[in-house]
Amino acid sequence: MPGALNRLVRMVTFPELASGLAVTFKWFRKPKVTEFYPDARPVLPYRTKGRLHVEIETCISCRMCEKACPEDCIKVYPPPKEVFKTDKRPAQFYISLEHCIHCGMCVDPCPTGSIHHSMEFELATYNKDELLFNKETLPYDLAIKHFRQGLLENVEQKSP
Amino acid sequence: MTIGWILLSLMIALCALGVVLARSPISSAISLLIGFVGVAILYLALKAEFVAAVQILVYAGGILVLYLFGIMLTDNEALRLTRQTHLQAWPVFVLILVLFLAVGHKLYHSDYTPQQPARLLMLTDQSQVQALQNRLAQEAGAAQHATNPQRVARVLYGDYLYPFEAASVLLLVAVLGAVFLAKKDV
Amino acid sequence: MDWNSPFMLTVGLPLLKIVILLGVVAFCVAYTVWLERRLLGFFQSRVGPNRVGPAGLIQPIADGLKLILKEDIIPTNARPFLFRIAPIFAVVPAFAGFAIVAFAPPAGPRASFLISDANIGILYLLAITSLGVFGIVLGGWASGSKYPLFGSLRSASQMLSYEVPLTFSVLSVILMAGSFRLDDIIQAQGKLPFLVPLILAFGVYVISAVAETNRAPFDLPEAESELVGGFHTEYSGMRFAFYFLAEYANVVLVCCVATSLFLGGYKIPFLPYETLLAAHPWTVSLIGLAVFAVKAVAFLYFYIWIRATFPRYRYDQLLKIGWKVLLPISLLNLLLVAGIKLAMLR
Amino acid sequence: MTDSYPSWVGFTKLDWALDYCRRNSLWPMTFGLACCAIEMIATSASRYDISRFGSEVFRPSPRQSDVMIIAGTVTEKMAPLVRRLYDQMPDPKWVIGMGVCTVAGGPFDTYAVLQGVTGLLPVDVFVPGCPPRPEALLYALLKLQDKIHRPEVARQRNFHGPLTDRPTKGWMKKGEEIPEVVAAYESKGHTVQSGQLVKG
Repeated sequence: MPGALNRLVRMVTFPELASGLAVTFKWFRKPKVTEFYPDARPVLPYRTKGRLHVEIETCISCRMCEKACPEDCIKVYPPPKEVFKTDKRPAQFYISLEHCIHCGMCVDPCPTGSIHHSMEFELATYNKDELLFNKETLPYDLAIKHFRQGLLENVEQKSP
Repeated sequence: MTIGWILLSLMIALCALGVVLARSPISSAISLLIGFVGVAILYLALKAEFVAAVQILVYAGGILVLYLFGIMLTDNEALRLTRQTHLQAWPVFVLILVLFLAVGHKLYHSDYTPQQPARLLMLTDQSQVQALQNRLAQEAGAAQHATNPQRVARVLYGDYLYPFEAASVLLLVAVLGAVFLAKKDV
Repeated sequence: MDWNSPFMLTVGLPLLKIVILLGVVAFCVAYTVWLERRLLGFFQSRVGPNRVGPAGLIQPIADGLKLILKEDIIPTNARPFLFRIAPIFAVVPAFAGFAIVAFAPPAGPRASFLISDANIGILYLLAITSLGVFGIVLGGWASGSKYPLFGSLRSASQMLSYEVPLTFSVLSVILMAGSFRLDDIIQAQGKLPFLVPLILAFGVYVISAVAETNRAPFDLPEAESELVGGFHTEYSGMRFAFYFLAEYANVVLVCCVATSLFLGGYKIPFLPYETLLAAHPWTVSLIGLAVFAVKAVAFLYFYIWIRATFPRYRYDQLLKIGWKVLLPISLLNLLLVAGIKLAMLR
Repeated sequence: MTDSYPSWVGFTKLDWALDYCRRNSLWPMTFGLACCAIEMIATSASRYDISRFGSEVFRPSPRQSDVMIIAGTVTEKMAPLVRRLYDQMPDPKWVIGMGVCTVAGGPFDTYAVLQGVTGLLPVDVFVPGCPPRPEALLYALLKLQDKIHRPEVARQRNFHGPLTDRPTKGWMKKGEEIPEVVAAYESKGHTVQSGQLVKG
């Protein structure tokens, strides 16, 4: 009999619906989780794989990144042999964001650490051509590199 | 007011014609809808607001939607390809015309006034008629302040209680019959 | 201008009121959309539109203007005439229903806050809102495409099914108040809103009103996962805006009617409005308007809360709830109310 | 003419107001083709919340949408349908190509995948990435809004410059130091001068 009564009360009062409403109301009252992107800078993880940055000054034109790239989006033109003996910087360096899938395979083989990911994600363009970067148009930011190096130092310090 | 009445009646008549003569069933339904609304306005003009509201609620909002259902679920292409004639319409039109003329003639030459309930016409004894007329006059006086739905209720559940109940029983039987017919295995 | 001339009394004043009411209702409907989007955002732990104007207040205007400026496509398979007029069939009943809603106590003999004091008010409302289904059915059929057709068929059968319990729950209110006039019904709730004695009818009303306006969790007609957009799949631009407007106007209407029927309208319980009204007519009227607005917005909040909480029902479940649960409950409630009323008369 | 009015009277063109409405009411199509669609869904969810820009009204029907976000790989088989959906959208309409697949085929250099949708549709904004972050999509949406409001920005070549009419406060500029990093360096006795690490 109490079971039947209980069932009747449940049939009339709909406790399930009430608990559902309570859950949504709880979230209504809680602070929101939204990030205000254009107004506030998003807090990105340390290892965000943003646009590739290349430090042309330290690059030695070894073409390891070009070989590692699964998408063939990197093209390195080493300088002429006579120049290469003294100055190993590439004559031309292309990165095509049209193809880059931000996999990071080019970063690991680089012997000088010249190519690395940045935190830059604002890459949208009106024009497809603007996604091809060369030596002149390839912007890079040393601070980010240092930031990442600092991070690596930290990691090395932590792991014995 | 008369001009308005004539226009409204014309509209209703045209819509009724449209229902019968339209080739596309959906046009028929639309003109039926407009006809229903016109009839409702006519009721409103006669100060029968309750009947007007019920007319819209039941006929336009309920039954006509079911008609539309039927029309939409039928194969429209096949319907459009079927050759349609309105030959049947002519004998029906003649019949309706004859009926209309006969009823009109009878009404025109009778002393029937719409204020009297039908029961009054069935009585033969003059004293009974007088008593009933007195009672009706009293009720009319009382009903002067009553609202329209109340007056309808008084007629429906007073004077015409038995026909009303009989009609509801009939409808119930019809509903049961429809359920019985529609059910695949009883 | 002579406000007492018969022309002004019979034509001018009602026309003025109608124009004002249409403007106000259109404004309210636009900001109902804004409110819904903001509140849904809050329920989902986000913020909702907040960048277009202060707190996103220009958002509905931007949406409306954009929709009006969009290209108006009439599909090849559509029936052009019906396709064009169908949204009008949806919008007109939604707005016409506001004619009998009493928003506030009258501040004077000619300063009442309702357009028509018809003595069949509620019946008129039920009749007019039952016409709204034509806009949906005809629009879906005239589109000449299968998804709108299915959406409109679903919508029509859903609206027909839920009109019955809705009417029965409203009938119990009429029985309690003893009148079809909305103002009488509000007057009858001077001491106690009908929400308390007619809680069952209120429940039935809320559920069937949600279903009548095709809103979640009963938004079967526009179930995106099954039918692309329901009956308005093929509509674009201004005609779609009309459907949008009609849907939200219906929501606002349902809120206003629920406020009048169950929440006591512009009345605060135990506040002697009549004596106060005689002393300060305009102040009391405006307070009544504010009370009405607060109650209506509270009901709207509940409406949106429901939408933010419950998932969509399956179609057979929907019809089962309508015919097998709500209809018996509302009938039982009606019989109960009638019995109590009869016992009180004796 | 402007001198004869008080300063609070603003002058504008009707076009400006209408474009303002258009750009702030970009309803996208519910339309995802591959993995980028997941990021698109994340963009509309609580954390990134595309609704702040008035774009959360994802319309299931092309007739009611303004912008088509091609989110993912367009295969040869799907291409005609994408084009058809685009054709069914009413003018004015825009397209955001999301992910490298829509730019140039992405990692799928095969016979079955369209190598970029530029031949299929006029794309307004490209978003490289595989898939792009939700913020990247939001940035693309803002760029599209810029384009709607000021079409001339689309004609000039700007390499990922800041948005033209939106203040981006708190953004890192080129060569600017990140305070935490500088602090970390300084704690080790180094200094940072104009982006260069100077060992101390």
